[in-house]
Formats: sequence, structure tokens, C-alpha cells
Amino acid sequence: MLLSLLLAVAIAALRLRDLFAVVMLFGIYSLLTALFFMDLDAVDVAFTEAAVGAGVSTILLLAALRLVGRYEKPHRHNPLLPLVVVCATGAALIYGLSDAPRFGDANAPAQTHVAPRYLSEGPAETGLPNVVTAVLASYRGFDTLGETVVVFTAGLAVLLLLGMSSPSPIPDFGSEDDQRMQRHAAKGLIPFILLYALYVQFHGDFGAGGGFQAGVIFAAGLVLYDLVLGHLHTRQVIQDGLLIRLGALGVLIYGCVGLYSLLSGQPYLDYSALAKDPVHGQHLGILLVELGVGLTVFSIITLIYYAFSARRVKA
Amino acid sequence: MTWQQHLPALAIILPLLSAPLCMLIGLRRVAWLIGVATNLGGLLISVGLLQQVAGGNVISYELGGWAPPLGIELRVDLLNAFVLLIVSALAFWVFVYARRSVDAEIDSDKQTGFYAGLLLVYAGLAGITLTGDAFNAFVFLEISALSSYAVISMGRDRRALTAAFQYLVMGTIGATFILIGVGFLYMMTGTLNMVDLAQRLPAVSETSTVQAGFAFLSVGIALKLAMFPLHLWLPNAYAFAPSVVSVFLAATATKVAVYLLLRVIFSVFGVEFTFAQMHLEYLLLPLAIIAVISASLVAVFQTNLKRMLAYSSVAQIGYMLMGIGIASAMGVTATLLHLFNHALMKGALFMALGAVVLRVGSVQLHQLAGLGHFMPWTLGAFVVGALSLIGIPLTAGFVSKWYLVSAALDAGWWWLVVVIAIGSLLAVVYVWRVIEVVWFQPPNAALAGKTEAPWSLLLPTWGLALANIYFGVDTSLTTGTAEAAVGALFGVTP
Amino acid sequence: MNLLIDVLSGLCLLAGSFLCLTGAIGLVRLPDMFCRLHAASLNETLGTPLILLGLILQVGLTLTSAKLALIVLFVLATNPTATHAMSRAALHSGERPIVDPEAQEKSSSKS
Amino acid sequence: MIDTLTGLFNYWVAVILMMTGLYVVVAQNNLVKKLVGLGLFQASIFIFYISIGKVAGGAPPIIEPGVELYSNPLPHVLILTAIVVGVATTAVGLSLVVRISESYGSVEENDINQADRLAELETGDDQA
Repeated sequence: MLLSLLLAVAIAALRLRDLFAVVMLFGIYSLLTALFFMDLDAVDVAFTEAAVGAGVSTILLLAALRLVGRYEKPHRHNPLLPLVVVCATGAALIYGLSDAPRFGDANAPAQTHVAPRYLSEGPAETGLPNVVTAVLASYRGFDTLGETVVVFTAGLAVLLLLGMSSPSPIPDFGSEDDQRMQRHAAKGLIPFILLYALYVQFHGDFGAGGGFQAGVIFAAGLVLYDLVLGHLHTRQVIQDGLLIRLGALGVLIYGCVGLYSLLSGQPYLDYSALAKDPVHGQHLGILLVELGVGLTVFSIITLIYYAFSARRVKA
Repeated sequence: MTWQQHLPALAIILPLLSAPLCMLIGLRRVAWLIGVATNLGGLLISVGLLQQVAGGNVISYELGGWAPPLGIELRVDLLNAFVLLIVSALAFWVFVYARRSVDAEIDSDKQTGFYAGLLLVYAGLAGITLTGDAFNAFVFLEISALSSYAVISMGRDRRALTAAFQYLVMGTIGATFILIGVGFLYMMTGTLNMVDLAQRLPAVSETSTVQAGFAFLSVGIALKLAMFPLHLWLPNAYAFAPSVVSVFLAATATKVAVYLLLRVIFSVFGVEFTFAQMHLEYLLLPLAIIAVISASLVAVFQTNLKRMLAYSSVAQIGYMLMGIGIASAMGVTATLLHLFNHALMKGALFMALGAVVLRVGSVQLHQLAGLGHFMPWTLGAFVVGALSLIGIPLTAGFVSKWYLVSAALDAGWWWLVVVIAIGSLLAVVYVWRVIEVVWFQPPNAALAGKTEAPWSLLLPTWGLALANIYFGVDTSLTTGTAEAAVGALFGVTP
Repeated sequence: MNLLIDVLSGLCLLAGSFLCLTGAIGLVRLPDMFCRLHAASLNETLGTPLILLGLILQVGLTLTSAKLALIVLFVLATNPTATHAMSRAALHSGERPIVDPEAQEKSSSKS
Repeated sequence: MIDTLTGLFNYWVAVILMMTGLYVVVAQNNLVKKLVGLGLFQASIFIFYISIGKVAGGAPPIIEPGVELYSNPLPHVLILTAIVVGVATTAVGLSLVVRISESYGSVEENDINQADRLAELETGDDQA
């Protein structure tokens, strides 16, 4: 049911020329995917997809549309080659799946080789009931370091491409009076959003969530503030140059936690070196690296949003 | 653990963390210094690693202290220690060269970010080279890819932007294909570790899932390494990127993709599966041959020298794939040697062009008539690199072609030798066009008053040019390492 | 007591679902932007909280019900604001409510 | 046959979604739409991965006393990383698109290619 909705949305996105509608459909698509992930027990992924796919991506796409124009030009194109490529890919996928283990099969190789070890030993070894966080931050912590660097790289790339935004008062979405209602609502909500972000940040070891989601939510709070109160206000709170430095700092926090264990004679990123009791060390290490992730994600997403929103439409 | 045992991790995290450090400090000169220091460190580390594995032993580094397949493992053997040496040596050399060229081509307020981006490209490549985990390779692939999109787009020409965009689309499709492939393999084996995969795959190698997984992995990597029909992103990306980026990417990025292909074909799946069962050579060889011939032909008609060299790179990748397609130890040795030697020659050639860009501001052939009289040293280095590219004896290029020809003859494929000869002849043609214009045509009036490139550019350029000659004469280091690495590669596979 | 709670929560759920359904039908059937917004806001401001209220009654006094209550508050705070912002934006971009019955005919046959 | 059809239903839909996304990327002319297509393509792969990890009757992998069967956490971890990579790519792609639109005045692939070709023909010089 959910899947057929997904399909309908995807095909509608393919056909529409109004890019604004396409972007909104893309957001809906992400939300539906998140629901679907929920259904498949992937709560952390659902959380992230809702925050990132439906939230951040959509905002970025809209911000870009403001700059490049909303309508796609009609054009003729020859769909033969793309169709061949797509059909070949599809055929290969279908061929590959015909021997695959059945959906939901508890005896599939994926479920019996490495994963059970995470589930049975993970909580004891890392002290965290949320196995996803445990695997993410400890067992495969190096991937997550890489992921944090990817976020940082994206911020760097956007900064190189669009440059630092100079605070300018132009984006005026209407007179004071026009925005009064949103302003009051937003002012009431923002503290709670930020509070919620902190909750997600520090509660990720027990429930769904973690540094990444928290960073996104924190950035969302700031973006909301920025949208409603105008640019000058937000930029008084926090500026670009500071943001990219905070992003760098987040990566360095993560990296230096690893370096610490390396210096104390353990392998890189072995958090058990952080405290006398290995499990305690793991817990501490995970908290610290999640903090680094949260910091980087928050500052880079805000930075990217700044870069897009400060850009003027050029004639 | 002693500090020597930490070298594999340090090789990756040193550049990975120095990039944010550059941004944290935010001064362009400091960033350059950090870059040089980091890359010097990286070079020393890779030499150290090569020494540690020289006897044929394999280092396994368990990140986070979790034994694979539970955690992520870095796995160093001769093959990737050799590739890491290529990448880090070139990275160091490029950074030494970079300062003047970057000052001329990049706005001063963006230089810090630019150096950080270069460091991230290097970190990503080092990560791909050393990791023993399939998904981790994907993550590092994306780090190097995202940062290369950024640094390519810093080119002065607006086409650098479209080239970077095209690369982004193709690169992301490639990475996503790799992700699908890894997913298929995970479905059938339940593991992501490459060694573990190699152990568990033979049992399920008959299933269509594994076969499709292999197909998706190969196509994804082929997109990244610009294998012939999937090479369209490469020429413009190299041609319009800043000079430093052209040098660095041409010398290293595709090499690492070739390494990844070798790893997948020989270590993860094994020769049994890839050649005896899937007959990869029927796909690789024809594509390699078409790549060599067609890309060389296109190169002949280019007027932009950087683009000419970029097409030449596509042809050279064709040679490397040919070596893999022969599927003998000799053939793969030729591929490895060519990885090394091609990095040297393309490095020298692109560095010489970078110096030309600095002085003349263009690499358009008709504007460079008689430039040899004004910049004899720069263009002298260009000639040395070009000779090596053709494969003249006593240059590095000759050694790898010699191995390739021997491998083809061993397999009894004389027609392949003919193809190699035609490719080399075409290389003579496109190189000669340049030499003729810059040395033997009367000087272009617009060039009056142009002077030789500064020492800070000439020295690294000549360093690489001389390396081309050195490794053409004394081949013991390169061939010895390559043969030993390939021996291990074929030895571990049943 | 249990029966009473069940009946109450059932009623809430039923009413909420009914409102959501009418809201959805209205969203499709009504002629212009503003009427549709009206329909959408109907199901959001009353339908969703009613459903959530029904769920709270089902769960009883636990942490989950506290979270549900927070969601209710959040929905009540944001949805009217969003509706307001959307209608303002529509008005700004030149959209006007349809008051003419003939135009209404035309527009509804078009969509 | 029936078993293949129903037992893999999730995967089939994911395949169709992947094909739709890939088609948008390859065939569309508008650069923004290409990026949306890339997003669709990647999101469908997320569905594929998460489906691998589902165990029928399993619970979310947050350990609680009394629950025996959990879904596989590993694909979740991988996809968390992949989602982040995806949004990073989108951000970089969009900033490229913005710059392209500023220097070419268009975000349609045909227009851009044509502008490049014209410039090269006029000057005989492909380095502006």
C-alpha cells in the first residue's frame, strides 16, 4: 500500500514540469519512505530520513529553485538510449534478485552471520541498549568518522562554490505586520525545538536518534528563526566563518577521541582506552563522538542554508 | 602497540584531520604548510608500510579494537602499499608545486578551502586504498569524490562548473551502483569484510545474486575509472580544473579506481569466478582496445593541450585494463607498472602545462607557437614526459609497455601487440604535433617577453621528468615490487 | 471503568477519522485554494488531536501518553500558523477566492 | 514462481523505483530535476537495503528485556551513513547548479551544451 503510494509519487515527479511541485513531491516521497522504514523496524533510519530527506533536502532544493527559476523548459529529447540503459539496469537487478533470500526470512545469510553477534553482545560490550548506535559509533566507528568528514566536505564545497555570505538585509518576506503570527508561533516553538535536539543528542544511546539527527534538528531551529525573523538577526547570533570552524572542530573532536586511544596504546577509535572500565570507556567514547557529529552536522547544515539563502538572484 | 603498528591508521587520519585543521586556522599560507607537512608525513608512512610488508606479510589493523568481520579492518599487503606509495608520493610532490600555481589561479580567500579540499581528496584515496571493508571503501570513495567535485569546479573557465556537475552525476551513479553491488553481496554472505567475503563467496558463486552483485560493482568502478564507454566525464573535468588539480587527479584518482577493480576481481571474487566463470576478459579486452584506439584518435584532434592529455589518459587506462584482461601474472604486473609509470609521466606533463598556464594563461595549441624558445626548461620537461608517454626505451613508459607486450605474446595474442603498436604510433602523432608547434614554429608575436617558469614550479616538474628516466633505467624497485605484489595476488586466490 | 475508557477513546477515534476523511474529500472536491486550505485545516486542527486523544486514552497514564500529549500541543501550535502562512502566501502571489458561482463551475470542472 | 513474486515484493517495488530515478537522471534535461532523480534513485536503494535487514516478526534493534527477535541493525547503520552522503551530494550538486545558472543563464543541459559549442566555434579557442 505504502509502496504503491511511493510509486505514484515518483512517477508524478517524473512527469511534472513545475519544479516547485517536483520538489514538494520529493519531500512527500521522503516522508513516505520514512514511514516505510518505521514499518521495517528501522527507527533510526526513519528518523534520519524524515529529518534529512523531507527536511534538509527539500529546504535546500527550494532555496536553489529561488535562484534558478521554477519552471522547466519543454524540450524534445530522444528517450531511446536512456530507456535502454534503465531497462538493462532493471533487468540486471531483477536477475540478481531472483535468487535472493525471501523478504523477512530470519535464516537469510545477512541475518545469521555477523548481525546476531551485534545483537547478543553489543549491549554488554558497549553498555548501550540501542544496537544501531552501538554499531554506528563503535563497531563501525570509522565509517561514521568518514560520514562526518563527508558532511564537512559538503560544507567546504558549498563554501568554495557560493562563497561566504555577506549579511545583507534584503530578503524581506513581507512587512512586520505580515509575519506577526508566524513570529509569535516560532518564538514559542524554537526553545522547544532546541531542547528536543539536545534530548535527541544525549538520549541516542537508549532510544532512536543521535548526533546526526540532533544536529539536523538544531539546525532546523535556527533555520526557522532565520526564516521568520530575517537574516540579520540570525547572523548576529552566529556567523559563517565561525560555522565552518565549528564544523571543523566537530570532526577534530571525533578524530582526537580516536587519537587519544591510539596514544594510549590501543587501536585507533578503541574507546575502551578512555576509562578504566572498558564498557564505561565505550559509553564515554560514544557520547563524545556523537557530540562531534552533532556539532559538525549542525554547523554545516546551517552554513549551507546561509550560503543558499544569502545568494541574490542575478539577472 | 608500538607506533609502527599504527601506521595504517595514521596514513588515513593524518590528511583526514589536517583538512579540518586548515579550516580551523583559516590562513592560506599555514594551510599550504600543513598540507606539505601532512603529505611529507604520508609519504614517509607509506615508505614505512612498504618496508613492513616487503617480505610478503600482510598487516591487519583492527579499527576500534573490534576484530573483523565485526569491525572495520585496514588491510595492507604489497599491492596496496605500492599504490599508496604512488598516491602519497604524487600528493607530496603536487603540494610542493602547488603554491605558485594556486596563487595564480585561485582567489586568495578561497585558497585555504582549496588546500583543505585537496587534502580530503588525498585522504579519501588513501582510505580506499587501505581499507579491507567493502562499505568503508564506499564512504571514502564519496569523500574523495565530493572533494574532487569541489576542487575541479574552482577552475577559471565556466566549463569547469559543468564538467564538475557532469562528474558529480556520473560519479554518484557509479557510487550508487557500487552500493547496490555491496548490498547484493551482503544479502548472500552477511558480511562486508573483503577477506571474509572472499571466504564465503565460493559457496554461493552460482547464484544470480552474486553474479549481479559482481556486475554492479564492476560497472560502478568502471564509471569511476573512466573505462571506455563510461569515460565521458573525464576529459572536461581534467581540462578545465585548476592546473594543480589536473596534475593530482590525472596522476592518482583513476589509479586508485584501477586498484579497487584489481582488489575486487582478484582478492574478493578470485580468478576462478571472474575469468573462468564470468569471462570478464571478453568484456574487458574489446573495451580496452576500443579505448586505446579511439581515445588516441580523439586526442590527435584536440587543440586544448590539457584536454588532449585527458583523452590520452583514457587511452592509458585502456592499456591498464588490457593487462587485467590478459589475466596472467605478467599482464597484471604490466598493469601495476603502468599505474606507477603513468602517474610519473602524466604528473610531469600536467605540471609542465601548469607552468605554461602560469606564464601564458592558455594551453591552446595555436597560441603556443615557438614557446620553446621562451620557456626551454618547462617544455624540455614536457618532451621528456611525452617520450615516456610514447614508450621510448630508457623511459619509464617503455618498461610497462614492454611487460604488456610480453604478456600478450605469452598468451599468444599477437594481434594485441599490433593494437599496442597502433596506440603508441597515435601517441607519437599527437605528441609530435605539440613538439613541432612549440619548438619548430616561429614564435607567436603575442608571446614576446614571456619568461621561464619560476623555480618553485620547474623543480618539481623536472623532478618528475627525471623520475621518468630513472625508473626507465633502474627498474629493480618498480618491477620487483610489482612482481612480488602480483605474485601474492595470484597466490592467495585458489 | 475500562469499558468507559474504551468507549470514550473509540468515540474519539471515530470522530477524528470522520473529520480527517471529510477533510480529505474537501481537499479534493473544493474549488479554490482557500476553500481547500479550510478543509485541510479542519482535519489537522480537530481530526488529528481527536485521534491522538483517543490513543492517549488507550495507553493510559505513561510516558508514551505524555509524548502523545506533547504532539497534540505541537500540532495545535503549528497547524493554524502554517495554514495562515499558506493563505497569506497565496494571497500575495495573486490567488483570489472565488466568489462568482459561474467561475466556480468552470474551475471545478477543470481540476 | 508465485513465491518469487510475493516473497520479494518489496524488492520488486524498489527495483521499479530505482529505474524511475535512474531514468530521471539520464533522460531529463533540467539539472535540478536530474538531482531530484538522483535523490529518488538513492532513496530507493535505501529501501532495498532496509528490506534486506527486516526479519519477519522482529522488533526494532533496541534491546529490551523480554524481546527475543530483532531486525538486523547492520543495514540500518549503513543506510544512516548513505543518507548523509546523499544529502551531502545534493547540497554540492545544487550549489554547482546555482553557479551554472549564474554563468550560463540556464539550467537546461541542451542550452548549456549549445552555449559551449557556440563559444568554441566563434573563437576557435576552447579556453575562455
